[in-house]
Amino acid sequence: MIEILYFAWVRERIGLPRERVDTRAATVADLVEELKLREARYAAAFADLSALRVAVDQDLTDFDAPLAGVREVAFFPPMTGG
Amino acid sequence: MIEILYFAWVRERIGLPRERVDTRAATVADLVEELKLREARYAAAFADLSALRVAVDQDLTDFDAPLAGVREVAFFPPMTGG
Amino acid sequence: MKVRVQRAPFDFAAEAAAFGGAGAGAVVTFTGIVRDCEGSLQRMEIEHYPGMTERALTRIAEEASARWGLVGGLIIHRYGPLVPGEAIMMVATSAAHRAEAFAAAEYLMDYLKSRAPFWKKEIRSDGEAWVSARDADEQALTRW
Amino acid sequence: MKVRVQRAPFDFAAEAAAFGGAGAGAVVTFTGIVRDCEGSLQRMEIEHYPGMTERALTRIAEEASARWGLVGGLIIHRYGPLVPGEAIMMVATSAAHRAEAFAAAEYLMDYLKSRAPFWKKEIRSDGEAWVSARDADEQALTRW
Repeated sequence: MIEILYFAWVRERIGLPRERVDTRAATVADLVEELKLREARYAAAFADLSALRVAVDQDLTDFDAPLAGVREVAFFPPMTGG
Repeated sequence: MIEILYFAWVRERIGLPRERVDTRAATVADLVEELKLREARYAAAFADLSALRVAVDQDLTDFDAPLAGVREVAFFPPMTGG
Repeated sequence: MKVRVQRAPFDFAAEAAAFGGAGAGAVVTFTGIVRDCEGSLQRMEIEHYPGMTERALTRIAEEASARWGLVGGLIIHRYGPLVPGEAIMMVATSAAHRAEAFAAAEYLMDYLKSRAPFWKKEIRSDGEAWVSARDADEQALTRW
Repeated sequence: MKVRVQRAPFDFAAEAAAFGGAGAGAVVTFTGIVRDCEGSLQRMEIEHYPGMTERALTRIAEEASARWGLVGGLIIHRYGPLVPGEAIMMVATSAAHRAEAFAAAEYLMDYLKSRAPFWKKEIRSDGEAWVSARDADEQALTRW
């Protein structure tokens, strides 16, 4: 089981802030493909990966990051702090 | 008559903060030559012009600045504000 | 180096006074304030990623502290609703000399802008929109 | 842009609070503090050139304000005797964005260091000496 978190417009588009999924996806990109197959709102949120960032266990990483042993994956747009 | 001001170690070396001089020097450099002829303490203070800065009527300038119409000339070491 | 992520407003002057500069020769502070350029901003909502935010800010702070030999450092960043004129965040850095204090403060700001998980949404009288990341902010990281 | 040259101490926090940031998105402050690196500094004496000091600071301030389109600016510089830990001077700048506020504050500091008529003398337990200008400070001006 992996906890998936969504922030900002990704959260709004998917319609929930977090969910637990049972997945055997090997990488973040594989997980994204699984999610896109679920429903149109997922496909819409993940349509353009260049507009998204991903963190695995609270560290920024790339979409080809492996998911073995991972507890938490978060998807969000580029950050706008400061 | 020109008012001459001295600051920091130039003031200490010459031994006074300001004085009025009657001069017909055409430039700051000419004025310095006149002053150096006065007494050893002036010659000591002006021995190395590269260690000095000059302001004419409260604007930083060079030693070849003309003195025509000038009211105030100040000599001091490089500034150390901030 | 202290890092605080909070919903409540902070008092910049009081924070600056408490930060002090003991042992340092130079103190630099930066404060970011909600601006209403078009006169239609009702409020700004800042969302963040609890847990990761503190982790990211602490990492950025430690990096700056080590790189410039800081005497002290502080990051405060708010989340939740803010109105125009309110302070969003502040950083403070102290070091022996001004070059280090300035560089560290700019580094903190550059990384905080693009690498700390905060997202700003503007709620205007004519609608709401997430603030887009600026290319210039991402570009700014290349100088470090 | 406000310029103040004074013998009296100033309260950095109160000045920062009064400076505010109305209409700006970014506020940067810098404070310079008397340091005692060797543990022998009794006090620092700052001499200045009344008249020229205000003139030079005002010129530097106007230059920075025009160049970076500042919303506000402040320079406070003390003269006379100061003890270790006391604030010597401060600058504050406010602008729409952080790049302008930081650049203007650094510009003010670089020019103020080498172009405003202040001289520092250190009075130590083992003697006194005028602080020498640093080549790095003169060199810093070339970046503008």
